[in-house]
Amino acid sequence: METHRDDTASKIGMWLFLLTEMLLFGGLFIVYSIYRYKNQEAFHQAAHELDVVVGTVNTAILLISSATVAMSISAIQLKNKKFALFLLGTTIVLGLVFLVNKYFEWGIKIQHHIYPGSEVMAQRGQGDILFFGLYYFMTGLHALHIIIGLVFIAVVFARIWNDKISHDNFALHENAGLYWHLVDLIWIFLFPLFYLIT
Amino acid sequence: MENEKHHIVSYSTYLLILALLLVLTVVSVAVTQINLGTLTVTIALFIAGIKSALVLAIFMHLKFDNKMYAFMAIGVVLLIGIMIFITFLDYLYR
Amino acid sequence: MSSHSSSPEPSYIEYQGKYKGIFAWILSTDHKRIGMLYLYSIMTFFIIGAVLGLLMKFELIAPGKTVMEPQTYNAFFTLHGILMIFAVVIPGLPAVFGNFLLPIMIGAKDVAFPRLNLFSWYVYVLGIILVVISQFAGEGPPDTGWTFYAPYSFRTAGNMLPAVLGAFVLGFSSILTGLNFIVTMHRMRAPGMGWFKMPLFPWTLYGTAWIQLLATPVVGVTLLMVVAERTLNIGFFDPSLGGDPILYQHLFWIYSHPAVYIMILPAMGAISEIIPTFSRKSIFGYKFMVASTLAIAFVGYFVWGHHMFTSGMSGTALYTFSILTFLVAIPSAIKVFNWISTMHKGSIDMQTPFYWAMAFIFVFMVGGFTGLVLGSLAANVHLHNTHFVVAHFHFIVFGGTGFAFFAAMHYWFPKIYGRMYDTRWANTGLILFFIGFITLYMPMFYLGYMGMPRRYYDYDEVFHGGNIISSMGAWVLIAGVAVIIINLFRSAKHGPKAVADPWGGKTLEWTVPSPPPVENFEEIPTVTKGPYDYSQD
Amino acid sequence: MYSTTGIEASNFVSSFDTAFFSVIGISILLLVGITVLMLYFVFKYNRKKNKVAEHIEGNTKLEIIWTIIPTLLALGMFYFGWAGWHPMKNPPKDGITITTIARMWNFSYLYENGKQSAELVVPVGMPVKLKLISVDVLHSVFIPAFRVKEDIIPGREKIMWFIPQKAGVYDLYCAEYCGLQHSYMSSDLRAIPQEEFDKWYTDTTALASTVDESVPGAAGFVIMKTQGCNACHSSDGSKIIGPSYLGLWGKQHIVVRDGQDVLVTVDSAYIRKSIYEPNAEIVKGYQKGLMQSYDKVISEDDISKIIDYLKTLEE
Ligand code: HEA
Ligand code: HEA
Ligand code: HEC
Ligand code: CUA
Ligand SMILES: [Cu+2]
Repeated sequence: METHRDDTASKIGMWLFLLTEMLLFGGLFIVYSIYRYKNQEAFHQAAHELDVVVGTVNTAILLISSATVAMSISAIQLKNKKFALFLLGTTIVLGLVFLVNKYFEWGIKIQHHIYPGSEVMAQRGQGDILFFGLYYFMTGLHALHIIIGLVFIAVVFARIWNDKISHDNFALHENAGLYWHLVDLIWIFLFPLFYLIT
Repeated sequence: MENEKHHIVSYSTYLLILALLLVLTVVSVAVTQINLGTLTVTIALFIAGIKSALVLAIFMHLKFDNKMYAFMAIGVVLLIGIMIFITFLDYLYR
Repeated sequence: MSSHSSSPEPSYIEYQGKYKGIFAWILSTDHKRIGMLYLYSIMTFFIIGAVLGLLMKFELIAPGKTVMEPQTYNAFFTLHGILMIFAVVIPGLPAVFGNFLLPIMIGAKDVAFPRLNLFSWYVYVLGIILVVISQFAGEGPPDTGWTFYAPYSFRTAGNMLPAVLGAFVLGFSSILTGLNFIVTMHRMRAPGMGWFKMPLFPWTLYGTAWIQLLATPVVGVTLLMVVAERTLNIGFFDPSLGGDPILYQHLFWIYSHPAVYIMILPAMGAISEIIPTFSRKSIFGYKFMVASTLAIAFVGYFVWGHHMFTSGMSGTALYTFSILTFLVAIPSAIKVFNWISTMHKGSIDMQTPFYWAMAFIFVFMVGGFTGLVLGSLAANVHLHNTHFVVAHFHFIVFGGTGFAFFAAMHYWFPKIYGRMYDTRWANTGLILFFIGFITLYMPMFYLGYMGMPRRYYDYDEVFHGGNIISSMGAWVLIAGVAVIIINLFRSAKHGPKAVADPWGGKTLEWTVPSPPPVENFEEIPTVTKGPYDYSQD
Repeated sequence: MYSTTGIEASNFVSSFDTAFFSVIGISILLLVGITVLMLYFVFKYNRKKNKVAEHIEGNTKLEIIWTIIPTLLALGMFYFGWAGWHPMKNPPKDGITITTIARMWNFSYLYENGKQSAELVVPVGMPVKLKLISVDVLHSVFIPAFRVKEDIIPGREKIMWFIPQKAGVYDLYCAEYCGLQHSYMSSDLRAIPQEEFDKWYTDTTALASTVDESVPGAAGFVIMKTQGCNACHSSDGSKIIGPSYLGLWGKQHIVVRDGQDVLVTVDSAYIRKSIYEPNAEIVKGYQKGLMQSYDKVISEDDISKIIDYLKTLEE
């Protein structure tokens, strides 16, 4: 069967997929908003325990990485392969740095026995249990998306390297970018909801 | 089936938006460090709203693409909004 | 429209590709073969689910223990519900007839992403495998009912994880199918086929696809939370850890109410194809049919709370949901009226699919009206979680979607297999089926009204009479199903050859040979007329 | 007992009937009307009689009519449902309050004066408020004859109310699926005249007097029956959900305490702990979280009676 390329179709497809992702997190935002409403004080206090500096740094990292992906698409359109590769490489590095930060952030919390099911948690209020439960679940799911996004971008990187993606055939690149921006978008909301509602 | 025309966004636009986003991040951190009571959350979410609008419009090209995409994205945001609203009808009035 | 009655191209059935034997099917990206894969898998699970239903009816025929232990009964209705909902009626019409017919009906050679389409089927199979594992591995089958209500689903020893993950994976498959269909309809309609020249079945698939896309992720993440809660002790919905079990119900029904419209919309679409064809008449009020489809899809998102009227929501939420529930019935009303009006002044050819469509309209109304009863606050308080609800949803899920599935099966059978079935047997099957169906489920309304709770293994003597009648209905129903399935099965191999357009249908699928060639169309047709244009006849 | 004649069993019966029969009535009319119309069309416009179909595309006026009329009907149906339900949400100030404790798989009722009962005894003509408490999972109080139902949510207190209007014995079911014995989770509701109720209510000796103190363990047996222990524990050695009582006393077996296997001997201290803190030590091979604490429900005194009973089951 002859296959013809339909970039618009794959872009619509990607967008539809992003919509489902939005609803996936949308469900979590419902849970978050209800529990925050029911446990305002506890959420307020618990948020103090998260490190705003790490959060802010991670936000900045994601924003920059988002910009570099976006620019890499312009670069490929302008036939500047090297620059595109450089920008994508930067994105990947930044994404990894984000994950490393996350790893340490979680690590410290877990060292302090702040994780679901721990003794320390059991002694604290129910609001705290919910806050940290949501914290781990939502940032964890987000981190999973970062990992998927990184793999996706790595594939694009390789394909640009091999000239499979070029200025007239960059739908995949664009889609990877869209995915990465969505991950960023979600973080834009997670950040204030967990770190800033002090 | 024609494919849409591609708009090439200049690097400087992206950098400008990035700068704006970073500034907004700093602003939201700064604002929430002062205690404004319940207003804090509202402000933080408002700024997050602006940031996400920027990402959607420029980084994700909604501004330049076929309006259908913007329509879908806004529709979904509204849908989630209505869902949260209806769920709150339960919790607010219990 | 171009029409070739005989084509040199091999049909999709005979086509010899790279692979041989079964691999020619399970590795094929042809939307028609994928549709058939779904058909056979779904029929298998339908039969398994139906046998479970039958066994439950044996248990319920008398109070006390009849044939099984309570644990078995609880596991049975759980598996019955999971299979019937997630593996049969949700994929049902979209995955079988949608896959097979959508591209042909809009004049395309395939769906937008054929490989993704095949992948969806594998995801579906994976989901089923997980559900099957949940039955045999570990601590024994899950026993929570298909709703997995918290906090019982955290307490039970039953093997919840694979079952919940299975439901999650099945949802993922459903999302991918929906995504594929939307893109297909946006990008691949034949030249000249504007949105309002698209037949109604694709339209309903469009509405369905949006629900699949936007509602399924919510239940997905909810099920993930259940998994996290069971494995990691996060207290999302466990009251002893501060969680709120009602919130679980909210999230579950945010998906599962729209899901019931995933089941019924394509069913309505199929009926909307059948009635004009056999009435030789354009569908009455095409645009209103389209609008009501979209209205159901949209309003359907906001009525989920009617499953929770007694759970202790706030009064405000209760009557908001009640009023919205009544409003969502209006578009269904419009559809019924339009179907009936289509028959008015038609030239009605009484063939098997048309009989099925009539039966559908009747049972759908019974199911729909009893839905209204349940939507009424005061009535729901008494009837909630009784067999009245069980009767309502069997009438509308089995009666609605199930009848439409069989209607579609009899309508498109000649197209799919290129052969005709035996009409006499088909009609006999329908009559048995209908009688059995009514005898099986009607008494349940009465039982529920009398106060027999659902998911009851055992019951008081007062409910005995109704249950006997109901159980006997199931036997007649089996006879009907058996006649129908055996007839179709035999005819697929031995029936007389069918022509391209045996019913005089006007939509594009009738312009291609039966069974359709691999590429569907030799050349993509250019559409100039509306989908049900009988004005030339 | 279920009856629709004469005086209605509770104050909610008539509002249910209004809501139910208004919807059912309209529905049956429409159902019959539409079905007959369909059959008539099918008959009248059969291909055999009507060779050529008329070309009709639709009719906007008709569409509007059959959008508006059902909308009005539907809003009417909503109204009756709402009107019947509204009072259920607003319990009156007076009347008696009975704490209803639901657990897997029985109900027990605690009266304001401390009286405990396994059946729900209520006075006719007086508003009865049930304070609903669940100690484990979701349950639901369903009294078909009264047309009332309310789910019981662990971790939350809820109130449901009704006025019994006719003396009699009615069924009370659990209507929210709660596991293995869900269908056996029911109790009797006895509505009795006020005077009779007062007598019953003030008589706190009722339980003890029915027990023959001379039979060893009889009191313990009655307590356990009232508390519904038998839903999970058998006395004949078979495993239901919890271990059987048969041969339990004095036995040595392994329990899991803080994730470690420990060998314990079943003595009074152990039994006491099993009842007050069931999840501290889990008998190996059984599920955690099913049995809930009976702290403050069963007194120390009663526990010793239970132990007396268990002693009778030594092998
Ligand atoms: C195909 C699936 C399907 C469909 C289409 C529907 C359609 C409807 N359902 Fe149903 N429902 C289920 C599947 C479905 N349902 C299932 C599976 C459950 C149980 C889940 C569980 O707990 O396990 C359930 C449960 C359920 C409940 C909860 C019961 C309870 O647990 O207490 C309610 C309550 O409001 C309800 C209402 C409705 C209504 C109002 C409609 C309406 O959309 C119906 C609209 C149709 C008509 C009204 C008929 C046609 C109209 C006319 C001929 C015109 C005249 C109309 C008017 C005057 C308005 N349903
Ligand atoms: C599509 C959906 C669907 C279908 C078709 C059915 C079909 C049937 N169901 Fe249903 N049922 C559900 C969906 C469905 N069910 C759901 C969602 C629940 C809720 C679960 C829960 O509470 O969690 C439920 C619950 C449910 C209960 C309630 C359990 C309880 O609450 O206590 C009962 C009890 O009678 C029941 C019975 C039946 C019966 C007898 C059939 C029968 O009608 C089946 C009829 C068909 C046959 C009998 C055919 C058998 C065919 C053969 C043997 C074929 C021969 C084949 C060849 C020759 C190839 N079901
Ligand atoms: C919902 C079911 C349930 C109910 C009701 C219940 N139990 Fe249990 N019981 C269990 C389970 C499960 C275990 C085993 C796990 C454990 O040790 O906690 C258990 C363990 C026990 C043990 C320890 C048994 C042993 O073998 O060591 C005793 C004693 C006991 N229950 C007494 C009671 C009494 C007395 C009551 C009523 C007042 C009661 N139970 C009600 C489920 C229940
Ligand atoms: Cu308690 Cu069902
Ligand atoms: Cu519903």
